[in-house]
Parts: sequence; structure tokens; C-alpha cells
Amino acid sequence: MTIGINEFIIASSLLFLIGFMGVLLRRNTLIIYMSLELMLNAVNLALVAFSRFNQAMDGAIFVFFIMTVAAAEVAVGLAIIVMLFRKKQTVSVDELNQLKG
Amino acid sequence: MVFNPNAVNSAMFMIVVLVATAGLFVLLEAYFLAILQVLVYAGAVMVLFLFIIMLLDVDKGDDLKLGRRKLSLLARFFGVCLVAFLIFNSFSEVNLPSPDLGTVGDYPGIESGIDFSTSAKSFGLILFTKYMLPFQIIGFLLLIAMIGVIVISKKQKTAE
Amino acid sequence: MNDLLINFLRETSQTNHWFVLLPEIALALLAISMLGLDLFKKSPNAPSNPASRLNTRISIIGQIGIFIAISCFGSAFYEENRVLFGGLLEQSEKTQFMRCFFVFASISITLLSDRYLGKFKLPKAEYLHLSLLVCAGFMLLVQSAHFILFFVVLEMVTVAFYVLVAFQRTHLLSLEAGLKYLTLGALSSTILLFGIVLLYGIAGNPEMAGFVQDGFQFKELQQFISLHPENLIVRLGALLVISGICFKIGAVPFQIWVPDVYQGAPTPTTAYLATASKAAGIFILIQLLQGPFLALSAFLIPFLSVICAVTILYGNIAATGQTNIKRLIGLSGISHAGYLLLGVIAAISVPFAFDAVLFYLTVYMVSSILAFGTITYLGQVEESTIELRDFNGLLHRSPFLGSLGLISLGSLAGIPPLGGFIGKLLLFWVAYQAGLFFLLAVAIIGVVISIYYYFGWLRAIVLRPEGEELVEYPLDSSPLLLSERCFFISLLTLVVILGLFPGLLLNLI
Amino acid sequence: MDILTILLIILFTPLVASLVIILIGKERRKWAPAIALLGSIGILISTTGLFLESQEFSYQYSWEWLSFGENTFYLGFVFDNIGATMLAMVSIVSLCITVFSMGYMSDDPARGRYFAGLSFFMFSMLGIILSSNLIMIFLFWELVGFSSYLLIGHYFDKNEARQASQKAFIVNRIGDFGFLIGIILTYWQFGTTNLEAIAGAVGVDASLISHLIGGLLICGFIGKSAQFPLHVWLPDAMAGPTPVSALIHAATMVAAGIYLLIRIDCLLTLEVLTFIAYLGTFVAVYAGFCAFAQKDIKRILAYSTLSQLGYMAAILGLGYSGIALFHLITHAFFKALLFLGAGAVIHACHHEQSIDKMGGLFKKMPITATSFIIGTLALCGVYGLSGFYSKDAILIAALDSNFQLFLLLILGAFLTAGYMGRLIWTVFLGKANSENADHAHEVSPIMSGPLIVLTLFAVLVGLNHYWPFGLGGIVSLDLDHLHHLEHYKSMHKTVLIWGSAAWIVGLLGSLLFYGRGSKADRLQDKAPKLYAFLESRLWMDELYAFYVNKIQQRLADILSFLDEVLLRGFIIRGGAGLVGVLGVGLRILQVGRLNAYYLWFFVGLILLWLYAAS
Amino acid sequence: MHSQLLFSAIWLPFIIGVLFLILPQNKSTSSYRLLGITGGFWPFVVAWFLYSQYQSDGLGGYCFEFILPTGLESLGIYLHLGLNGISLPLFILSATVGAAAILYALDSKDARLNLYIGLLLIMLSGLMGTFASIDLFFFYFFHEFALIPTFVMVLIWGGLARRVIALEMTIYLTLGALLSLIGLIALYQQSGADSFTMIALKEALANQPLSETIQSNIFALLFFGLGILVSLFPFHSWAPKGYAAAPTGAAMLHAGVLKKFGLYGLLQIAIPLLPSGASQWSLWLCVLGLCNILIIGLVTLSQKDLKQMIGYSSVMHMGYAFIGLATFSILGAGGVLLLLVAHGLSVALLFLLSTSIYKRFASFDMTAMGGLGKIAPNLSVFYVLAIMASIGLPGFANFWGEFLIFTALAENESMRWVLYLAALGIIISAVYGLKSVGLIVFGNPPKHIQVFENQASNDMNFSEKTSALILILSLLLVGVFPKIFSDRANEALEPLYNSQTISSTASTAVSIFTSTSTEKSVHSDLDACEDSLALNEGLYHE
Repeated sequence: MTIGINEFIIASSLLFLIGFMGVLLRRNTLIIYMSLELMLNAVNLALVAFSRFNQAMDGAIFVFFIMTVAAAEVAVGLAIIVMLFRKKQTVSVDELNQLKG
Repeated sequence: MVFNPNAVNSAMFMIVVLVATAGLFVLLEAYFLAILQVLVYAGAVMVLFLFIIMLLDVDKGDDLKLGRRKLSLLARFFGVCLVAFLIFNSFSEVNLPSPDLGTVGDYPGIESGIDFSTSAKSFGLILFTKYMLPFQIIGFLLLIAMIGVIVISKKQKTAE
Repeated sequence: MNDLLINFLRETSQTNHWFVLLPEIALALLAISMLGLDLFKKSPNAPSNPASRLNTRISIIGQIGIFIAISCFGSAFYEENRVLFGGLLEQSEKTQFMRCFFVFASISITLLSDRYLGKFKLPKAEYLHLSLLVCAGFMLLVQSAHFILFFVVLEMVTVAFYVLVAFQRTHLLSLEAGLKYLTLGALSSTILLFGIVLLYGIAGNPEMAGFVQDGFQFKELQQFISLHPENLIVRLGALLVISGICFKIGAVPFQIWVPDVYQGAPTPTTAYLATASKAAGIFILIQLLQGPFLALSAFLIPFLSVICAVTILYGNIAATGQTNIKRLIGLSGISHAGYLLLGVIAAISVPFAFDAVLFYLTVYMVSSILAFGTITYLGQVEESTIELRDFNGLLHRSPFLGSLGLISLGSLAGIPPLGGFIGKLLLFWVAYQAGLFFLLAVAIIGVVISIYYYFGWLRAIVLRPEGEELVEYPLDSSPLLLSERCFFISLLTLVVILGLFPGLLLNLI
Repeated sequence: MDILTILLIILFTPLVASLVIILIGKERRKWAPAIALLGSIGILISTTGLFLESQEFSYQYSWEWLSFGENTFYLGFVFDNIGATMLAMVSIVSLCITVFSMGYMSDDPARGRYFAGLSFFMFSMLGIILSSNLIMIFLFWELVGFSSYLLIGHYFDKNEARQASQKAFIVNRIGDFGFLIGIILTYWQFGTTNLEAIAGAVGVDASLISHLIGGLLICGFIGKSAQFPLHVWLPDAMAGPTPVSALIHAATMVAAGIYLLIRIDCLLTLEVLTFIAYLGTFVAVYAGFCAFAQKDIKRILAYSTLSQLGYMAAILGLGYSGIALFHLITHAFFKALLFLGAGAVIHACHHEQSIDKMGGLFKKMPITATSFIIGTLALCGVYGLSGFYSKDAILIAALDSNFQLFLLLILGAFLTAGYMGRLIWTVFLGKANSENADHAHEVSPIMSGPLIVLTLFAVLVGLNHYWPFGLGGIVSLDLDHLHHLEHYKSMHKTVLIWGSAAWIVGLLGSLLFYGRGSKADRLQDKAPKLYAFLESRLWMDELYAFYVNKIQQRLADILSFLDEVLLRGFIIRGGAGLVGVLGVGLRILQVGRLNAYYLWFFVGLILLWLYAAS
Repeated sequence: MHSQLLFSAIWLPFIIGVLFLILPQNKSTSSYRLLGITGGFWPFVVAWFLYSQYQSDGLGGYCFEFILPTGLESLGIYLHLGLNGISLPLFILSATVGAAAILYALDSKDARLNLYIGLLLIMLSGLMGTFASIDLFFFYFFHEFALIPTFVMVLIWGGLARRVIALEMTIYLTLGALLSLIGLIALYQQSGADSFTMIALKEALANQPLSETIQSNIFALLFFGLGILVSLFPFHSWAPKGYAAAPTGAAMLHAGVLKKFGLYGLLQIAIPLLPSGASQWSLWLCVLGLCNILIIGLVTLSQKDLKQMIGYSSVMHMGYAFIGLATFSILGAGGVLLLLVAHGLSVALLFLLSTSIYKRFASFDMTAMGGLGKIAPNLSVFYVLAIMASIGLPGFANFWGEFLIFTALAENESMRWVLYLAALGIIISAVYGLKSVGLIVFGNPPKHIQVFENQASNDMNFSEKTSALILILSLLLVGVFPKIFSDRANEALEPLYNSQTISSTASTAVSIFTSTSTEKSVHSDLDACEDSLALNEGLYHE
């Protein structure tokens, strides 16, 4: 069997889904955050595959940007999580329900 | 990674996934991106994650709480399965036309503009020509992230 | 070969007319100068002096300069029908208008933030820096015609917003709001991204008929999609992109963050989110629907209609029982997003609907800023927990603030002769023209329900507290500055004038 | 002066008087009686002037009052024989009553209001008389109702006045309901409401009239003339000042009903006329019985009025509108006389109205008593007095056309004499039965004067051939018709015998039965059940009370409740509540936990996917 | 010049009203008074002056046209003012009621009087604008403009339950306004006139009538939208409560004038422009109108609260107007117009008096009243007259309105059942009207009410009297000489209601004069009769 674009995309989608499940199921903000990164990664995979199969550079360039963006997001996100931890001594989302109703 | 109750283990698995993805990049002949992936993601970002996990000492918590929320978990699991099924279904139905892999040029061909290439050089060329503007913006994005991190995690000052 | 390369570079860079981006660049420079100013402070570590308004002043003056520059000499920064930055940017009269819009919003936010930051002793320079960059980002966002630029700018804005939302970092609610916005925002970005990638992948696929070289470029995408409106991947991609934008404007089912984040975020940030962010989202949505997704409209209209109807109903119904003011504004904002979606859908078939939406956005922006101004100046120590009852008898305690509140809420509720009325009128009108009768009915129900909470709020402002409610809340100790008064009075006048002479604005759009 | 001007003067003199009284202010209210008197005199003078001016009594004038599209409504005057007769009667009677009122109301603090009302009443009444078309009649018809409402409610602090005035107005409105619809249908049927034009049209094609229109139009008559079943207001209306009763019950308001019938005679089909005849006869008898069980002097007279109106209706139903008018005129005078006499008695007895508490007044107030007795005799139809002529004619006509009706009407005549005899014997003979009656003395000349004048009229007005200015043309016409009937002579004899027997038997019988100046009612003692039955008046009032309080009010309350609960409470509040509950439900969705929020996204995405895939 | 005057009747009260809001509160000097009177009476003066100058030869039957662009020209919207025979009476009505309300308010010694008067004046200016607008957009706009002060006044000065009631009122009125707005937009859109002026719409629709379905749909929107504003039967519940809660001036102006917006809209716009749509809804018009008359009439009967009773009675009387409109005849329309004017005046008068009565008894509960005749004779007289006017006593304007409507109903054989039911209303209204008079005026004053010996101090003061007189005299004027409005209205209604479509759809059965051939002979004879009569008319017989 040849590995075509479809296989890559399915792999990417599954990765995306696993990431989503992580976001959905986990209570630890850090792991949720990691799951988000995983989803971005899945997108990257898809992009690279498309770029390769479509013979177009733009996808690969986009990956470059996405990585940077992800890094920046992680930085800000972690900063917020750390501050929250300082305040509440927990990183569980269960405890983060002051804003509701 | 998703089901491991230990945060550190999760992070470790995450690194494995990222490196594996980098491997896939290599398979797709995107060597530059693969290296970036390993360096930036697996290296810097995940180290940051691990660092924070260690710092906050939150690796112990079994936050899945499978026992208590079995039912809702089950429901969600089925939901995920449903989506997975949908994905397979739709993609297998559509069957993206799978083109043959074309050749990969070494560097930008001068005659035909920017040809497809995965070399670092072509990245540089395109980034500094066509994608100059986003590139600059990315710079500002990083600046923002930096300022943000500083603002948020600066030590609390005592009010006068 | 070097020469050839240089030639090539020159050619590809030929379209990089940086001059048209001068306003954005100026804003960015202004933002950096904000940071620079801090360097000259005697003790950079000392908490910024609340009385010091140097940053604010410079920022405002700079922005006003830019505003004047765009609005009066806009043609200098405006090259229509030209390929800019290799197809990354596209300008139109509408985007010019939106640039003014964003600068205007930013000026207002700056003013609001000055008081807020002073009150909570938060660093001004950084806040202003971020908000200026956000403004520049928005301006670029509406002009972008390429998904890469679009995404990067969007992320820049979003990341800045993460920081702005969590800006009051000593405060738990702000942080929590920040985290919520962060994770949900990142999730939505990912979804959006996935949609973009799918579109890119299918559009560039050499096996597809009429495949395009650059699947990110709006125009090329449009060509491709018009050939394949039935393709599942195309549809999926478009849906995912739209849902990512729906998150930004707070449409159901991606509205869930709105009340929480609005409540927890610092008030100026909330105002920014409610006005500029929503405006940008709506604008992008229209551009996408009129551009790349035009061929999909038969497929998207039912979807958007359902979203629109549910959004209107959700926002209004959820707001009825709400007593927390900022949440209330958030929920009512959801319903406004719903009304705007009405215009967005109409815009697919009725050209004038675009103008109507922009008019509505402008009026909504001005009225919202007035409302947020009222909240900021209300003088509660804890703004996240301002309740409806805190407004009791505001008109008697402070006629100025009271009338601010009255006019702004009246406009939001769509009471003539205020601008909001004309806005709604135009929206309904275009919706009728587009034949969206069902949505029109839903919108009417929504407006009627909205009377409940707007009326409750107005009532609180007008009525003198009685009996047990006779708790006088102290007003902000520091009185309103003259400049602030002038600013708000001019906004008030604007709201009224837009109601009486809506043509003034409509001619500009 | 031309006729129109005089007619306008006649019509507006009382209105002006009324307005002047209202406008002169509280301080000068003592001038009110004088102004009203001036008004009345003015009417009389101008009426006389009018009669001198125009001998032929045929005059029409119309104004276009209002016009939409092709529909134009006219208001206008008609001055013909019938109107002239009525005008003469009204102007005389009202002058007498006004004069009498000056005495009667001399100690009433609110006489300004009283006289203004009186003048206004005259204005309305004159308006009816002079109207040439149904719309204008209806206008003034309602105004008559309104002014009677004001006058009946004169003693507004008394509960019975409140009830009575309300009842009078509302019952009249019920009649007007039919009347109004009748007028409107008439308009569409004939394209005009001008009576003359209608009469012309009917003359051309008799098929234009219908039972429906006729039946609806006579509703107005039934209400205003207090015919069964809308008669309930009349006895209650005695709550007003006595001169008002005289004005309303004798001369004007109730007469307006008969007058209307005379006017619209041409519109009534045979069946409707027969119905009127039977109705009138029934009322004549019914009211006669009722009068036996009344103790209030004014209420007895009121029932007597009812009864006499029944006579008029009966004869009209039999087709003799002229005789109805004749009886109307004679009745107006002697009934006014009786009411004013009763008023004098009441005034003398310090507003004591129960006949049981009077007695022996003949000696104390001879003028009043004499005139009252003459009036009674006229009412009973004693030969030579005015009542005789008209009643005689009625009975002859009845005998000629319908024997059953004749018998009943004769019965009515017996009854009339009976209860009137009871009244006279109890009030004037014997000894005073109460302190008030004991202290009674003759009334002042200003009150006895009108009595005397009216007595004269009561005696003489029956001689219709001698009416001045050629009045009563239609009366003579009908009487002549009667005289030329086949068996006129024999019928006349029969009627004469029966009529005389009626009043003699009635008066003597009642004298024997009740005795002189008795303290208690004999009938009540001897046959309490019968008395109670008569007093119940066929339970009509109870029926009305039951309807008003139990049915109408209950229905209103129930509807009000439903309105409040179902519409406001259930739908409106329910809707609001539903929204509120939904709002709370949506707030619950906003749990604040991030995982739940992710779930939103998740569900949203699944839905999207499903939509895209479908 | 005249059109400038017309415009000034709108802006002058507005400016003075704003002045009242801006000027220092809690002061009441004679200059304030003068200012208020100027603002209140200027429209009154202008209205009557324009009445005297009215000549219906303007474009499209409109006089005193005034056009001012406001920046919405691209949408075909201009501030286009003008009066025709239909709007003129209502224009005068609002000026009259406004003058009375403001005069009454000026002397009311209310707390925050300046605010109150300011709001009233603003409301007045909106009212004047509503009826002077030819442009449908501004017609609607001014209506909303006048509504806002109503809400505010209910909120501030409303009775005990003001919160709920003001809310309910607001919601209902907003709903109605929105529905009718959509209807107007639809009308504009479908007509293709590219202009919001009634004149252009009329022309466009005359040239190119809409299809029946569209007409029916648009009419339904307008009917229910405007119906809610006029308190059509199932949507009436805001009105009585709202009026009960509203302060006098607001209740007078709203119940008296502003509410007429809806009927005016149906009369001037909806029915003439959408004749076949209207005829499809005519049964509903009749049935709901009858519900208003009969059901609400009976509900009125069981009211204890004076103001609520007046409120319900006003709801009831609106039923006449609806069934009058359902006749689609010029006669019915004229009747409705007269009824609108009459009802506006009488209900305003009643609200005014009810407040005066309240001042005497400190309660609106009628069962706790009594003996007003002793306490304040003048007030009693006014009250009795006002009630009589509202129950349609001839001599007052209401009579003509009801009479014409009834007459119009009977024109059509198939509509007569409506007449029979509707006319029951005159009994019902008499019952509740007299009941209230009986409870209030008759009897003796309750013990706790302090009655001064000197009646003058109990009775109405000057401004109370004057404002009541203005209203009652106007009622009498129209009642005695309905021609002052009817002729002009007739001219304006003729082209609207005499068009072929209306007459063909509305009258299936025509009166005997024109239909059946068998009665031809009668017809001619009758004509002869009438001719001879006409000869008689106007001739003096010496």
C-alpha cells in the first residue's frame, strides 16, 4: 500500500482528535495546554503533507509561522497558569469556577 | 499521553509524539521543518512545560477521576468515537485525490519564480519577500508574548 | 546569479508598498514608544503613578493624529485594486472605514483604561503598548486577503488579548478569565487553522480540476470553490473557518466564553473585546462570505441562519435573569452578534447590507463604550462584581453618569431617536430585502425579550432607590476630568446625531 | 320674523336659559328660577307667536349636517300639525311646572342645578318635537334621557336617587339600542331618515317597510314610554323632585315615546301595530293592578301613567294615532295636575310620601285637594272632563276593532278608578295619620296658581274642536273617522255606560273597601298574599336585579378574572416566566468549568460535521 | 411660511422641553410657567391657524408640505411634513390634548415638576410630528419618539406596581412597533416606490397593485403591529394597567393621542394601500373589534379602580374603530376618524378628571368614594359630562363617531350581525359609566375625607378648570358641528376609499338603491320624492 495524502490526513485528523480528547477529558490545565499543542501539531502535519503533495511552498511556510505562534501562546499561557497557581495552589480546572452563572 | 495520570509522563509522551511527527516530516522531505520541530517543540516548548510541571509540583494529581465520572467519560468517549468514525467516513468517501509526489527542487529556480522546494534557503527567500509582512508581525507577536509574560508574572509590587 | 536573485527579490518585493501600512506602522511605533517612555522613568520598578498620564496623553495624541491622518488623508494609505504584498493585502473603502473605526475604538479604550489602570495601580505603558498593537492588528486583519497573514495577525491580536484579559494579574477573576480565554481561544484557533488547512489542501490538490497555486489566497480560493461548491472537504473547511470566527464574535455554540471573560477581564479590555474584536470578526465574516465562500452561500446560509437565530435567542434569554452587569453586557453582546449575523447573511444577497452592518457596528461600538464608561466611572472597587442594583438611582446621584447610561442603553436597546434604533432599522430592512422572514421574526422576539433586561437596567438608573435598596454607593472619589467629560459628551452627541441624521455616517461608509 | 327664526328661538330659549344659569356662578344662583321662568315664558310667547304667524302648520327645513362620500345626513325642523299640538301642550305644561317649581324648590340649596336641568330638559323635549328626521329625533331622544337622569338624580346623596337615575338611563339605553339600529336600517332602506320622505316612499311602495325595522324602532318607544318590559324605571324615577315627575311622567318624556310612534306610524307594519296594541293593553291592566299595592303617592301616580300610556299605545296599535295624540294631550294636563297636586301635598307634609301617613288633608288644603280630585275625575273619565273625551274615543275604537282589547281596557278603567279612589279617600278624607300631615297647610299661591291653571285645562282640553289656532288636526281627523263608523251610536252608548260604570264603581268601591283616611291598607290586611303578589309586580324588578347583580355582574367579574388570569397572568406572565425560566436554565449551563465549555465546542463541532456531511 | 409654522409646532415644544430638562430643577417661577405655556399652546395655536388656512389643493391632497433631507435620501427618506384632511383633525387633537395636559401639569405641584413638563413637551412634539408626517419612516419615528417619554414617566411617577407595568407596557409597545415597522418596510420594499412618502407609495401601488398574498401578509403585519399599539383584544392587557400607573399627563397624551397612531396608520395607510389584503382580514377586524367591545366592555364593568376603568373603557372604544375600519367604506372611515378625535378628547378629559378626583379622595378605589357632588360640584359636573361624552351622548363628538360607524356597518347586508352585536356596546358603556358616576358623584362623602366648608377650596382651581374646559368645549364643538372636520376628511378620504378595488371587495351586497332591478321603479319614485324634498330644503316657507 502506498502512503498517499489520505493516510497523512487521517493520521493528522486522529492526532487532532486525540488532542481534542485530551482537552476534553483532562483536568490539569497544563496537560490541557499540551493537548492544544498536540492539536496544533496535527495541523502542522496536515500542512506539511498538503504542501508536499500539492507542490506548493506556502503550506510549509505556514508551518513555520504556526510554530512560532504556538511558542508565543505557550509562553503567555504558562505565565498565566503560573500566576494562577500562585494564587490558588492548584492547576485543576475544577477549581477554576469563580466566574459562572 | 492523554490518559496518563502523571503529568510528567504525559509530557514525556508528548515529546515522543512530537519527535515522531518530525519523523513524518522527514518522510515528507521537509527536513528543515523537521529540525525546527525537534528544536522548537520537542526541545524548547516541552522543556518549558516540564519545567513548569516540576516547578508547580502538580505531577501527582490523578485528575482523570475515572471512577467518579465514568458515565460522562464513557459518553464523551463514544462522542469521540463518533467523530472518529465521521472523519473516516467522510475522508474515505471523498477519497482525496492522491497526487503523485513531485520532485523537490534544491533552491528557488530563477526562471520559474519560487518553485516547490524544502530547502532552508528557499524558506528564507520566501519569508523575506512574499511573506515579509507576516514575518514582521510574528516579530511583534513575540514581542507581545514577551511583554505579556513579563507583565503577568512580574513580581507583585507592594502598593504604596 | 546574484544579480538575477536580486532582480527576483526586487520583483517579488515590488508589491510590498509599506507606505500604505503607514498608519499601522505608526501605531506600532507609538506602541514601542510607550515602552520606551518607561525607560526614562526615574525608578522603573516603582508602581506607576496613577496621576501620571504622560503615557496616556502621548498615546491619545498619537492616535488622534493617526485617526486624522486616515480619515482626512486616507487616500494616501489606500490603493484599491492593487496587488499589495503579493496578494496578502487588499484594500477597499470598507477597510478604510474599518481602520478609522478601530483607531476610534482604540482611542476610547485608551481613555477608559487610563482611569481603570490608575484605579488598580496597574502598569500603563504595557497596557497601552498592547492595546495599540492590537489596534494595528485589527487594522491589518480587516485588510488581509490571505489566510497566512490573516492567521498570524489574528494570533497576534489574540495573544495580546490573552495578556490584556489577564492583565489585572493580582486578581483571581482576571486570571481565570485569562485562562479561559486562552484555552478556548487556542482551541478555536486550532479549529480555524484546521479549516484553513483543509481548504488549502483541497484547493491546491493538483488532481482537482482548476486547482490553484496558493490555496491561502482569498481570490484564488474563491475561484477554486466556485468550481467545487459540493466538495465535502471544501464545505468542512469553510465550516471550520466560520466556526473559528464565530468564536471571536461570540456566536452560539461558541459563545460560552463570553460572559465569563467579559466579567473577569479589566473593563477596558472587555470594552475592546466587545467592540473592536466583534467588529473585526463580523467584518472578516462578511468578507469571507462575499469572497472565497461566495459559491458556498446556498450551503452556508441555512447554517448561518440557524446560528443567527439561536444566538439572538440565547443571548437575550440568558440575559434576562442576569444581574451582574458585565455578564449582562456580555450576554447582550451575544444577542447583538446575532443581529449582526442577520446583516451578514443579508449581505450575501443585498449589497447595502454591508453598509447596514457597518453602521450598526459603529453605533454599537459608540454605545458600548458609553456603557463601559459608565461602569468604569461608577466607582465600584470591584468592577467584576458590579450588580444591577449598584446602578440604583444613578441618575440622581450623578446626572452626568446617569444620562450616559440612559443614552447608551437606550441606543443599545434600539430606542429612537438614538443611533441604535437606526442601526436595527437598517438591519431589519436589509433582512427583509434579503427575504429572511423567519430570522426577522426571531430578531423581533429577541428585541422584545431584550427589553426585559435593558429596561431593568434603565429602571435602576432612573428610579430613586426605595426602602431597603436605599444603599448609597459612593461614586468614584476622583471627579471626571474635563477631557473625559468632553469625550463622553461628544460620544453622546454622536449617538444622538447618528439617530437623527444617519446619513452622515452612511455616506462615509 | 320667519318661521325658522321662531323655531330656532323656541328651541334655543331653554338651552340659553340653562347655560345662563350655569354660567352666572354660585353667588347669583338665586336668580336661577327667574331665568328658567323667563325661558318658559319665552317659549310660550314664541310658540304663540309662531301659531299666529303660521296657520297652516306645514313647514320643513333641513341642514346638511355631515357628509361622507355619497352619504349625507341632514338635521332639520318640521313644524306640522302633530308637532304644533305637542308644542302647545309642552309649552303650557312646562310653564306651569316651572312656576310650581319656584315654590316647591324654594328651600332647596341646589335649585340652580335643578332649574338648569329643567330648562335643558325642555330644550331636549322641544328638539324631539321639532325634529324632521329620525337622526335628530334620536339626538334629542338621548338628551332627554340624559336630562331626566340629571333630574331624577337631583337628590344625589340619596341612595335611591342614585339607583333610580341610573336605572332610568340604562333602561332607556336598552330601548335606544333597538331604536338606533332601527334608524340605521331605515336609513339604508330609504336612503334618508326624513320622515316625510319616508312616508312618501312608503306611500309609493308599501313593501318597503318590514317587521324588523318597525320592531326595532318601537324599542325606542318601549324604553322611553316605559312599556313592558322596560317599564321598571318609571316608578323608581319618582325619587326625583315631584315637579320633575310631573314633567317627565306627565307631559314630556314618556309622551315622547307615543309621539315617536305617531311620527313613525307609516313605518310600522300591521303585525307590529297589533303587537303594540296588545302590549299597551297589557300594560294598561298590569299597571292598574300594580298601583293597588303601592303606598307612595307618587308611585301610584306613576303606575297610573303607565296604565294610561298603555291606553295610548293600544289605540295607536289599533291604527288611530290621532286619538293616541288626543289622549296624550289630555293626559298630559290632568296627569301634570295630579303630580303637581301630589307635589303640593308632599311639600305640605314635609316630604312625606306614603299615603298611609296622610289623611284629612282636604280641610287643610282645599285648593290643592279640589284640583287634585278634579284631576282624578278627569283621569277616571268622568263625563265632561277632558279624560272622558279621549278615553271614550279609545274605548269606542277598541270596541270597533277588537273586542278582547276592549274588555281589557274597560277592566283597566275600573282599576284606574279603583286605585285613584283609594288614593283620594286615603289622602284627603279622614284624619291626619301623622304629625307631618297634621301640620300641613295650604301651599303658597305660587304653587297653587299652576294647579288652578292646570285644573282649567284638565277640564277643558277635552273639547278638541275648540282648540285654538286650528291645533289638533290629526285628532279631529281620527275622531271624525270614528264618528263616521257604522255603529258609532250604539258603540258610543255601550262605552258610555261601561265607562261611567267603571269610574262610579271604582270610586265607590274603593271608598267602601278602604274607608276614609285609613291608616293601614285594607287589602294588605285582608288578603296579604294578593297584596304581596300585586306588590311584586310580576317580579320584574327582582328579575332585573337578578340579571344585573347575578348574571351581568358575575359575567363581568368572570371575564375580568379571565382577562387578568388567562391573558395577563397566563399568557403574558407565563411568557415572561418561560423566558425567565429559560434564562435561569441558560445560566445553569454557564457552569464556569472549563471542561464543560470544551464540551460545548465539542458538541458544536459534531453538529457542524454532521451538517457538512449531510 | 405655513409649512415653517407646521414644522415649528414640532421643534418648539421639543426645544422648550429640552430646556426644561436642562434648566435647574426644583424651581418653579412664573417664567418657567410662561415657558411651559408657550410650549404647550404653540402647537394649539398653530394647529388652528393652519386649520383656517387649509386648502386641499396641495400635491396628493396634502397641504403645508415641508421637506427637509436628513441624510437618508438614498433610502428615499425625507423629513416630509404636511397635512391632509385625515391628519388635520388628529393634528388638532394632539395639539388640544397637549395644551390641556401641559396646562394641567403646570399647576400640579408635583415633585420634579420641571422634569415632568419637559418630558410632556417632548412627547407633545413627537405627537405633532407623528400626525404631520407624510413620510412613513418619520411617521413611525415620531411615534417612537413620543413613546419614550411615556415609559420614563411611567417609571418615575407610576403607581405602586410601576416596575412590572412599565415593563409590560414597554414590551407590548415595542413588539407592536416592531411588527408595524416591518410591515412598513415591507410595504416600501414591495411597492417599489423607492420612497417612503405616502404620496409616492400611493402612486406606485395604484399603478401596480401587489398580489393578494403579499397584500395579505403585509396587512397582517400592520394589523397586528398597529393593533397591539391600539390595544386590540388579546393584546390589550398593557393598556389599562399602564394607564392606571401612568401619571396624568402621560396617560392623557398616550391614551388620548399617541394610541391613535395605530388606527391612523390603518386608516391612512394600511387599508387604502392594501385593499385586498385588508378584505382578507376583515373578519378578524370585526371579530377582534367585537371582542374589544363586548368582552372588554364587560370587564370594564367589574373594575373598582377608577383609572383602570377608564383605561379599559378606552380599550373598549377602540373596538368600534376596528369594526369601523372593517367596513372599508368612506362612511366607516369617516366615522373612525371622528371617533378617534372624540375618543382622544374624552379619554384625556377622563384621565385629567380622575386625577382631580384622586386629589379629593386620595384613592382611586371607586367603592371608597362618594359624594363628590357635595365636595366639588364643578368637578362633578365635568365628570358627568365626560362620562356622558365617552358613552356617546349626542352633542358630544363621540356620538357621531359611533353613529357613523354603526351606519357604515349596516350598509352591507352581510355585516349587519356585527352591527347588532357592536351596538350592545352602547348599553354596556352606559352601565359602567353610570355606575362610576353613581359611585363617585352620588352619595355622601366618606367620613375620612375632609370637606371644607368653603366649597371653593374643594373644587377645581383655575388651571384644572381651564384645561378641562378646553377639552370639553372641543368635544362639544365637534359634537355639534362635525362638519368642521368631516368635510375636509371627506375630501381626503374620497380618493382613498372610493377606488374600484375597495368598493368591489368590500360591498358584496349593496343597498337597494343600486342593486336589485325589481325595485327600480321604487328607486325612481324615491328619487322623485327626494328631489321634491331637496327643493323644499333651504326654501323658506313664510
